[in-house]
Amino acid sequence: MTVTVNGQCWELPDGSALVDVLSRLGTPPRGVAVALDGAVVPRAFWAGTALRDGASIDVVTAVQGG
Amino acid sequence: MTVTVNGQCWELPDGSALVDVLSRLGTPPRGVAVALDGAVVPRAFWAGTALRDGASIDVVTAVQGG
Amino acid sequence: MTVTVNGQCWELPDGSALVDVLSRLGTPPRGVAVALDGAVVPRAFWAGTALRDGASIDVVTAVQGG
Amino acid sequence: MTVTVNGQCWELPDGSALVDVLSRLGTPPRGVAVALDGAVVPRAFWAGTALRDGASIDVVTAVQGG
Amino acid sequence: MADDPLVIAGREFGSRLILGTGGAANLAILEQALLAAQTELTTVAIRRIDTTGGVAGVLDLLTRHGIEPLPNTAGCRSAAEAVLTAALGREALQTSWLKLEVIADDRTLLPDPIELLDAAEQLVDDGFTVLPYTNDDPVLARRLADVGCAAVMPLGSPIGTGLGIRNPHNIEMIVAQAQAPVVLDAGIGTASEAAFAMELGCDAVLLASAVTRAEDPPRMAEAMRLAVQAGRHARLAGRIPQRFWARASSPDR
Amino acid sequence: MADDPLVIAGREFGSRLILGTGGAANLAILEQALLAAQTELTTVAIRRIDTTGGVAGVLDLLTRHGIEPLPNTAGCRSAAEAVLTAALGREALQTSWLKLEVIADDRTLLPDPIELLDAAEQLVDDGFTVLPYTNDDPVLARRLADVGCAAVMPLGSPIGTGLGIRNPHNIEMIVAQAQAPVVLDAGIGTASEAAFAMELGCDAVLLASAVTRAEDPPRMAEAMRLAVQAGRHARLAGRIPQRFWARASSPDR
Amino acid sequence: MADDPLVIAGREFGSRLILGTGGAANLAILEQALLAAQTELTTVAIRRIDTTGGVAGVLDLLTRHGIEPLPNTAGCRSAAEAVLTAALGREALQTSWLKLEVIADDRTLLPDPIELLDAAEQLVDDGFTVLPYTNDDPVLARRLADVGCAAVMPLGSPIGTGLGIRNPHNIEMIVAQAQAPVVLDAGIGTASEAAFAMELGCDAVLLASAVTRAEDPPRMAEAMRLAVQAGRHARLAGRIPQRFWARASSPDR
Amino acid sequence: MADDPLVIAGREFGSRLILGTGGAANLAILEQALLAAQTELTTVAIRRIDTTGGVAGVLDLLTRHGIEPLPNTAGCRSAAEAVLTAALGREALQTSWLKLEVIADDRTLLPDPIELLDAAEQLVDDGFTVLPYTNDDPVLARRLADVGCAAVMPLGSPIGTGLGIRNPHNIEMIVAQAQAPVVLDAGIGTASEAAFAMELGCDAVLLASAVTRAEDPPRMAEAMRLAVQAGRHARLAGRIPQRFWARASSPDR
Repeated sequence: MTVTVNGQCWELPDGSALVDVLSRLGTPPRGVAVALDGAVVPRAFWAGTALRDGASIDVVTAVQGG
Repeated sequence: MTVTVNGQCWELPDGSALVDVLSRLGTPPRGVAVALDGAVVPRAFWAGTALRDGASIDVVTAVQGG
Repeated sequence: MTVTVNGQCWELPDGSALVDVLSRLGTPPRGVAVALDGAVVPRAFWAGTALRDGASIDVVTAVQGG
Repeated sequence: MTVTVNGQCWELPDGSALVDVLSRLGTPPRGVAVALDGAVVPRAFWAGTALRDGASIDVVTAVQGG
Repeated sequence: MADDPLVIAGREFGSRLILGTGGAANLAILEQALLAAQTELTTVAIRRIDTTGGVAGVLDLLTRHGIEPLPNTAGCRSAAEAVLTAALGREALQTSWLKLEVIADDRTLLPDPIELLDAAEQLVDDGFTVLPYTNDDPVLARRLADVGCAAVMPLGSPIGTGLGIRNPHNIEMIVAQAQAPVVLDAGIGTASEAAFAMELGCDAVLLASAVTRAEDPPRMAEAMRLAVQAGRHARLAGRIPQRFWARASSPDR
Repeated sequence: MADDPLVIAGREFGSRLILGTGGAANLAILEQALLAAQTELTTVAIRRIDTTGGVAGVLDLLTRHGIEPLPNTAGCRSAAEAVLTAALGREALQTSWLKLEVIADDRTLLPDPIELLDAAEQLVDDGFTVLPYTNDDPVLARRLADVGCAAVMPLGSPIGTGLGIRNPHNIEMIVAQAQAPVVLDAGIGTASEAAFAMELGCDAVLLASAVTRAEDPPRMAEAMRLAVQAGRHARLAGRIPQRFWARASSPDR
Repeated sequence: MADDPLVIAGREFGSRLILGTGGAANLAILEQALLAAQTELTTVAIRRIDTTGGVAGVLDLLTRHGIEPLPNTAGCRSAAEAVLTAALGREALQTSWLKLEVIADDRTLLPDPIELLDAAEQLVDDGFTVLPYTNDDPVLARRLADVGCAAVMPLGSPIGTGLGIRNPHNIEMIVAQAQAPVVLDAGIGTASEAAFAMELGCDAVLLASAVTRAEDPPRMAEAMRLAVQAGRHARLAGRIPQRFWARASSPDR
Repeated sequence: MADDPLVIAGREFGSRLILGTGGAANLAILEQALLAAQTELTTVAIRRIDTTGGVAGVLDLLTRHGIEPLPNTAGCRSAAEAVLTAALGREALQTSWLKLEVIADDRTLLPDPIELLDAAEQLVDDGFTVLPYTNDDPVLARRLADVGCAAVMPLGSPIGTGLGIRNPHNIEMIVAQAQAPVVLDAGIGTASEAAFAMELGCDAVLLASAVTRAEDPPRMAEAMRLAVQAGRHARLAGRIPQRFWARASSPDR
């Protein structure tokens, strides 16, 4: 299936979960948050959250600013 | 019946119309507007607008200001 | 003899007077003043003021300014 | 004789010296300067400076200011 | 010297000074001030008839001199109050022009941005020519123009303070982004401030207390009339740039 | 509206704007500016005839319009230079009126207080009507009046900078102590600043670059004429006091 | 010298200077600046991880020095955007504290008053400790406090302009009516302006560009630390009143 | 953070704040203020012993804390008076350092430029280290340095007014042309103004009333100490330029 990760298209095997995206991104253990289709998904639910084809995922962290 | 005219209580004979209030006020022919229960009543409708008991009437004009 | 007129050297025949310098300059009839060796010479005295060799003459007028 | 000390008239025995005025004032050992008739007299010369009748003496020190 | 007229909602005005009628000691002084100001448009408040002396007085005065009355919603605290007052003003004066004021409190008399924008939107939809009194926030000014206000009228400082134009930078930003005429409204205390408003690029100046509460209102009205013209011409004439060091105006010796 | 004339050394002037002639691109533009300014007195510099174009030009222009020339000592660095230049100006223009300038350096064109006071004293003794260009020091202004100057002419900011009136407090102190008319001279860049000078209590304004170097000199001259009148009337009209909190100009609802 | 701590939402801070991390050339310079500023709270932005270099860098830096990160919603244009960004920031940093920004346009970076108030209300209801970046409108500041914001953070002038505090009168009105701590946020360019903010009665100062974009950021951070303390003490010390005429500090002679 | 010492006449000072002792309610408060200010040099007046209470008090206090006394000529009206007072101060305090004041009148306490320059020249010739209190005229400041003054001390505004720095442009011109250290003297009312003086490029600040007449003199002294350091660092740190439009401090989203 195809999902959008931070604006880029990714091909994922069917049945992938949110956690698969984050491990592929090499997400650090802290300081990161994820939105799936515009809603925040707490870290505790990453593993249990299955992805649908066309899902939009945003992975963010804190950077210098403001 | 009793109506309120610019905050004061008036006793009016039943069947009074808005125009009766205005004539009693000696309203000048121009520069005046009337609100009945919070809605503006154009001059053309004063005669035809019957008053109910407890009606609230505001009669305003332009004064120095602003 | 040699005199300095507004910073330039002029050769003049001996016995020249201040008025000779001014006529050579084509000085207008008004709006002009003359200093001979740093002192003002009123127009009335131009004719009667003889020049010495080495004299310094300034002829000035009003210009836009200030 | 009569001298003026900081604006006040003092009677002094003839032959008085500047130092006599200062001792009578109980002048502290430091932080003081003296002018006799408008001229500063260094501390070293107080003893040797005789006073004339009518002499004007100013004794000053440092105070809060500025 | 020639100048374009002020144009608001397609209507031309020869004068760029709008005088408010509030605060004058009496109608005679107000009349002299209005004539000295040579204003063509002047604000009036809408009030219950028995709460005021000289009801018809001010209207007759304006009619006599052909000065257009601009009803305001002074004192309204909510969009709803302002909308009703606007409707009454339109009915009473038979004009759809309106100076819209929605005030947040009596101490500052500053506009409430949320209620003001709400009221402006409703009144524009209802066919009013809306001239809103606003603060000097460039964003609110732009949003008021976006909803269709015929002009935006930012303050220089709070009503009646005479503190002049406290934030020229904001006024310059408003002018730079303006989709509608900009009228400096409120805070002006003296003539140089009215001239300054025009130099900043405002299209007109609206003031009341500065004239009506001056010791000599007609003379101050005259001062304001001249100042607005002066500032307008100075803006058009292209002022000299500022320099740190001096530059001589006489030739070298 | 009625106003007293400006009186300097017993002579009355209807206009309180003194225009300098320096900096104009050409005589035609200068002529339009002078007429728009409606000035009655204007400064000219004294220079060697062969060092300038259009010698007689400016004088003829002033004569044609009945504008009084005021010779200056622009560029002089010492009392001695200024005294000689003054004498030449008096002889050339047959007037004892003088704008006295004694400059300390080319970068600031600020007056040298010691040389200026010295020159002023000599020239007053020699019968000149001395109008000194001075800095905004209230002490120097008072001393210039004390030695008999017919007016004092403090700067707002250095010549040609267009920085306006940098220290209104000093100008107010000069006005408060003035024994002679106060003419704000130099630094004005735009109309509101000329109006402000008058509101501070100055009796007149003298400027050149602000008009002659503007993009449209005649229009800026008009702006300055109006601004000086506006500021004068505002001063006389008694402005409203400044307040921290607002004050309504419409009656309560 | 003793002073009360700054208290926001029941939490005490020894430092009244909040430093933003934006604009620093690199983390090493940022680190020196943060230490020189002795700040206890500092803003960070929330961005997609692959759009930025040194993802974890800034957080590690703050953790290492025990400086509390304050996530912001910089760049958000609507309440909806800001609410989502706030939720992401809370999840990422495990803090309910938030610097709320809802910007109207890129040119002014001024807050949109309507969207800002809407977002503030939603986020307060959702349990956030909301510190809104707002304009200097006393009415909007009061409404933000009324909906439960933990502090109000009015600007001195637009972000990054270095124009200082353009309207001290508005800041004074905000302070006079404040129901919550007032943090002067944005516009500060140099130390005296930070001191001035505190003298006006602000409880703290938030700045970034003034330090991070200075030629020597650590030294400017030091300057700001000292200035905020200086201004705070000056406010508490009770300054002398202003006088028109002089008053001697030495006894008469 | 490191900084060069202030150097006047070859002597180094770690503190750039010079505190005047005038105006303190009593010696105990003065002592606390001097210690909080951490000043190394402080002015004292010279007066007849019987015209003052606590003669030796202030000197003992300064000696006890190793603070250098700087005698002044406060109240002198002529060069002659100042020269005699200077000689008495030198004799009394055994120092050739002098704060030279020659005042023109009691209302403004402004220096008389002619008498001041005359006295400065005489005293330099007589071996004094002359620190003249002057107005903010760049020309007079330069002439004072030219005759050999060890520093120039221009005012921000008249003594005791608390009006701050009324003409920053003049101070900037003085600094730009300075041949000697520039000490901002007089007029400071609060901390931000002391910081501003340093940002303008002054080498030090001298003040008395702002501290001694504040409600809490020791706290204000602390504020001034911090403010002078803050302004100095800000000057050295290279502030950001001012911009008309905003510039984001967070990356784009």
